[in-house]
Amino acid sequence: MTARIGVITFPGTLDDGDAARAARYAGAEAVPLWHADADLRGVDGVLVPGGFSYGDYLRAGAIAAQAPVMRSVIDAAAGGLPVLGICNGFQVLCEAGLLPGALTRNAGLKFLCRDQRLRIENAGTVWTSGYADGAEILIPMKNAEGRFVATEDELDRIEGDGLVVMRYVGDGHGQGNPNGSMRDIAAIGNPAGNVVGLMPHPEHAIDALTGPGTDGLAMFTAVVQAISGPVGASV
Amino acid sequence: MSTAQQAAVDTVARAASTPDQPQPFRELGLKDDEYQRIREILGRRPTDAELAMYSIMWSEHCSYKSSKVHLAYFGETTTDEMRSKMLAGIGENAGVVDIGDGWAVTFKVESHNHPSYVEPYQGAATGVGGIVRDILAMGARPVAVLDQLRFGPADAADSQRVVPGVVAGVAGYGDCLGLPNIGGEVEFDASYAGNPLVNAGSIGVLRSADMYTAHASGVGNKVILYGSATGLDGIGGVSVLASDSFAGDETGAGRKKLPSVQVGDPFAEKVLIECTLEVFAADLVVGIQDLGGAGLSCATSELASAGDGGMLVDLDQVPRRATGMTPAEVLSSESQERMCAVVEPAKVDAFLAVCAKWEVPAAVIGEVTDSGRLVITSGGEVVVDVPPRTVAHEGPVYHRPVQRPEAQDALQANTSASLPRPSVDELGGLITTMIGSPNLCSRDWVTNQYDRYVRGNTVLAQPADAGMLRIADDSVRGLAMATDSNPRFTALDPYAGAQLSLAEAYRNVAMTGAVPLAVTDCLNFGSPEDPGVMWQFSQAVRGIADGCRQLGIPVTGGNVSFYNQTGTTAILPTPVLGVLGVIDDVRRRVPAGVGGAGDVLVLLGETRDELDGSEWARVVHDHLGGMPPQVDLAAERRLAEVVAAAADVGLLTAAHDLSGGGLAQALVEMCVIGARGASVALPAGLDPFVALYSESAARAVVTVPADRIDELLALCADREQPAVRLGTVDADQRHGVPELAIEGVTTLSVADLRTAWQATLPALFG
Amino acid sequence: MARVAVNVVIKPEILDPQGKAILAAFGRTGHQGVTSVRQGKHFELEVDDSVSDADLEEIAASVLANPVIENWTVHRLEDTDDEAFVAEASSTEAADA
Amino acid sequence: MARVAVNVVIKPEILDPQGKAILAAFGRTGHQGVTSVRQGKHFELEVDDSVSDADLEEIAASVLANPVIENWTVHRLEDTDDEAFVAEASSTEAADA
Ligand SMILES: Nc1ncnc2c1ncn2[C@@H]1O[C@H](COP(=O)(O)OP(=O)(O)O)[C@@H](O)[C@H]1O
Ligand SMILES: [Mg+2]
Repeated sequence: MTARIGVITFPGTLDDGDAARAARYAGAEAVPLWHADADLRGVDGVLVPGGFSYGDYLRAGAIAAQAPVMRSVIDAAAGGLPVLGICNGFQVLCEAGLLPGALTRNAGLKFLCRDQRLRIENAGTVWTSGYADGAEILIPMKNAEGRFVATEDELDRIEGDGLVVMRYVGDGHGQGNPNGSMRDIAAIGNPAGNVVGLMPHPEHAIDALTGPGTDGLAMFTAVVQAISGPVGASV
Repeated sequence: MSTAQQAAVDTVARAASTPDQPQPFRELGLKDDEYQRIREILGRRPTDAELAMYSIMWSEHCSYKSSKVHLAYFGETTTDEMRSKMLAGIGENAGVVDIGDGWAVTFKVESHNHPSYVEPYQGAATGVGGIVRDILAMGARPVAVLDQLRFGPADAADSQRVVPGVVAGVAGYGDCLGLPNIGGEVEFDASYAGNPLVNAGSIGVLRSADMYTAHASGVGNKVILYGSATGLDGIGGVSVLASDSFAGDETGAGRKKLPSVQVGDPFAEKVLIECTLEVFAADLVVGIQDLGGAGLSCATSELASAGDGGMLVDLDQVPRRATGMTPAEVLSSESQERMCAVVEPAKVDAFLAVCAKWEVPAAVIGEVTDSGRLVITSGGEVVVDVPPRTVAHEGPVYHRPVQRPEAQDALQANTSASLPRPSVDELGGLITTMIGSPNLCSRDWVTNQYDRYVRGNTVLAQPADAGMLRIADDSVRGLAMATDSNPRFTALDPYAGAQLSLAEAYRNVAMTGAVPLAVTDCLNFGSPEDPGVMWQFSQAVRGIADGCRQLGIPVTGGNVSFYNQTGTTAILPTPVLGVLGVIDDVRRRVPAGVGGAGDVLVLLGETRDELDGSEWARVVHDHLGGMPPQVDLAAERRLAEVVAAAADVGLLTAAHDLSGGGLAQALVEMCVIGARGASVALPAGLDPFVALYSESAARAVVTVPADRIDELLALCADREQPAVRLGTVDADQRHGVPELAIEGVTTLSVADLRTAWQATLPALFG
Repeated sequence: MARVAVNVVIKPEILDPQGKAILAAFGRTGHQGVTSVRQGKHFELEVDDSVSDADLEEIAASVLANPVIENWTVHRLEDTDDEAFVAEASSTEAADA
Repeated sequence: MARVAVNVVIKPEILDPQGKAILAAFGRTGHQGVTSVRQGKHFELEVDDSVSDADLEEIAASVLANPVIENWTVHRLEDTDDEAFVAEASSTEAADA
């Protein structure tokens, strides 16, 4: 069975084509989902892609979080559907209450596009099971509001529950924590491990022709394997 | 609307019956004879609305009245062979070229200089928005943006306001639109202090059969205005019509101070793009025009005059976000993110349904007629009744005086020969100083604010000689584009300087392995009323046109920006040249960073003692004088062909052209980008300083795997391409770190070079 | 019809880089007397009479602010309220600048 | 020491894309009674007693607002002012949400 991965488009979504391409590279069928339509079309997993939904004018992801399709995603996520929010998608998942914390203006106050080194902190989620704990990967990041914040108590709880999925690492020019994210957090998940949000863009690191490498592809193959069973995926 | 306002609307009937009513045409920028011509065309005085339309459309910006007679030379020098790949050329919203396999590319660069000084963020943002709509109006999906920025001295106080604002504006709009930024320029020079240049470019891709043009054909077809609502923004000068005696009420007087700044809404433009591409795909459109500088005045008159010649428009149908707007204001509003489409009646509902899906406001505002007149009503009365061609295409044409400035001889005589040159011992320090200077340092403080990955087709972007895109997911065909201008060389000799700018963009495209195909330009100059500026302009146009003919690539479009001056001091003449290239297989692209360990570095081209107008003269001596480097377009062509041929057979692991800062700059950049060291010996028989800092054109450094060096040298010999071995990319690190070692001159650590190169702009701008 | 102002500010324990940058700018431009700056958002709504105070609170909490990181106040403006400002510059001098 | 609020809003004749997008969102989420939204900036400053009203006006015009496209108001806050806002959520219920 070919895995069917839904890719949501809100007005202002930008990386939906890229997310769909990554799903295809991983052997899945990419199924377009429209913000105004609550029907998830029976997909096996959902990608909430990057971009500037509704211009991010109020707060990044805030208006999109109220869309009909998100009502369905919230319900399905509770039932275990794999959901990955990338960049703006991460912001949408936080605004929708699927993930704790919030994403705020970068400490440098600028949009920042660069290739970013990350460490896998939790390879136990459905989206990161293709990596080893502690593995380092290089994928692009590009955002203006990527600074993960939460209250100290909340952060302690997030850490205690093992919800930190990736952290920013590296030192020297252009590496390390890019935006003042608290505790260097780049990605978090829910306790069940089916919902993950991350600021950098694994879908832009699936082909060395158009990205800094192929380190991001494993996120998509992992979920395809989880859906199709261990031998199901064929690229 | 109050009765007082209604009474104030100036109708055609009223104009006919009040022929002697004084009109503020001078305040609107029209000359006495231009106003007389309008009266002759109409056989009466114009209404307020007509006066507004003519004054905007006959402005320098819209009518090209000072440049037209010179730009005609582009047409005269374009041969049929050059034209063979051109699907649309000068006169359309943007040029379109056929790139094979049924694909076409449209590309253009435009200026948004003056608004960006007043409000840097919004000026730059709306500049990006405007050029992207031009590309969209050709039927293309916009796929990339580029930006060419010129500012006053980097350390000037006002640069703290202008530079971060402009860069954030380009970023804010382009990033939110989801278009990768794949290239551009940043330059600092005192001449731009009160008049920064913000040029923005965009590229679009389409199937060649799907091209659209701006024309209103098919009597009875509907005219639909869609996108953002129309407001009072950007109507600057026209508000004079609403003032004092002319509109006769107090609200009018209050509006005199309307700022001519617009706020961009990139989200609205993003949905406008998707909506427009969807109506194209469903074949719902006959003709289309974006709304840019002159708003509805431009869109209606251009659509009508390029079609069946007549159009009827009802301004009451125009969606608005301000109350009490006069017809003149509605017609001249520069509200952003709007488009105008001509649609067959049977397809109107389908068109509006697509707009509704994207939540884009849309309204049928009129229809195509065969009356030969553009008739516009408001409140049921006719406020405009004109032959549309007289508005859109038959504006005034000036033959402005052209005079080589008297100071030109003295400028050229003041060569760099008398400037003290560094000793060999000083060259190591000079390299570090030069790479950290504002005009040679890394641009990543700027380019890191731009998304270069979105859409997933970016094959090359900063730092690269040219940006490169795969044209579609399922294709390996690609396009490349670079833009360049050398204002200093252009000041020394406008004809040669413009050609050197063209040659640099051409060379940059060629370095990536792409084949240069077509050209666009954005000509930024001072006041056309200054005969010296007009001389620079006419020389530059001739240089570009003659140069394009020699290179065999046509100019497909462009933009002219005059009046770039502070007080009476003009900017350096700044012709920005954009060259588009194609590559059959993007997997054979050539990057700029040095290739693998052990690869051989080769210098291609001839180095002469050419330092007038160079970066060295600027950085070390703050000097500008003499003659620019020799132009040799045959040599440029040969170099491009050699690189393309070598890339084609996979010989090259890197290529980087030599331009500002010469060989020294190129070697540093190649090592830093490639994160490797190199051991180099400067060519024998050349003074080391000249070898490192001359800016002779038609040169490049390439790297080749050691086992294929003979192949490359043979290829060069075949084509009589001068080539000399410079050295090798280091396999072992001498002192445990990568180093750039220049024999007999200096050894510098690549990490230190990187720091010196990258620290400058962050230190200045945070 | 009523006019309503909603001010939203980031919670005090969370870093406000914009406020920090402005404070630094004040330092550079010689405005020494400013000792703290926080930047938030200011909304001006027009609502019809069907909208109750409870509705406004709900609108602020569910749309205009993110309760995870922000605090807010809701404030109905009198027509004559001198804090009302939408249309007027604070001084003519400024409006002409 | 005094606390000062500065509200900056885009001039009424100039497009406010943010307000536009929020108003549209209200329409979709069933908040029908809202008829207009403008989004601006809200600054809260602490200034020492050397800072006069004229200084505040100058600060607002030169740093906090761009007079070309924005209007603003400056407003000194009493310590007990019930518009004070930084530290307190408007209601505990909301703060917990
Ligand atoms: N304003 C800009 N916007 C986007 N890219 C830019 C800008 N300025 C410079 N770049 C990019 O930075 C790199 C270095 O620029 P530059 O040194 O001017 O290149 P070159 O000398 O080859 O013309 C190139 O990839 C160029 O396209
Ligand atoms: Mg180059």
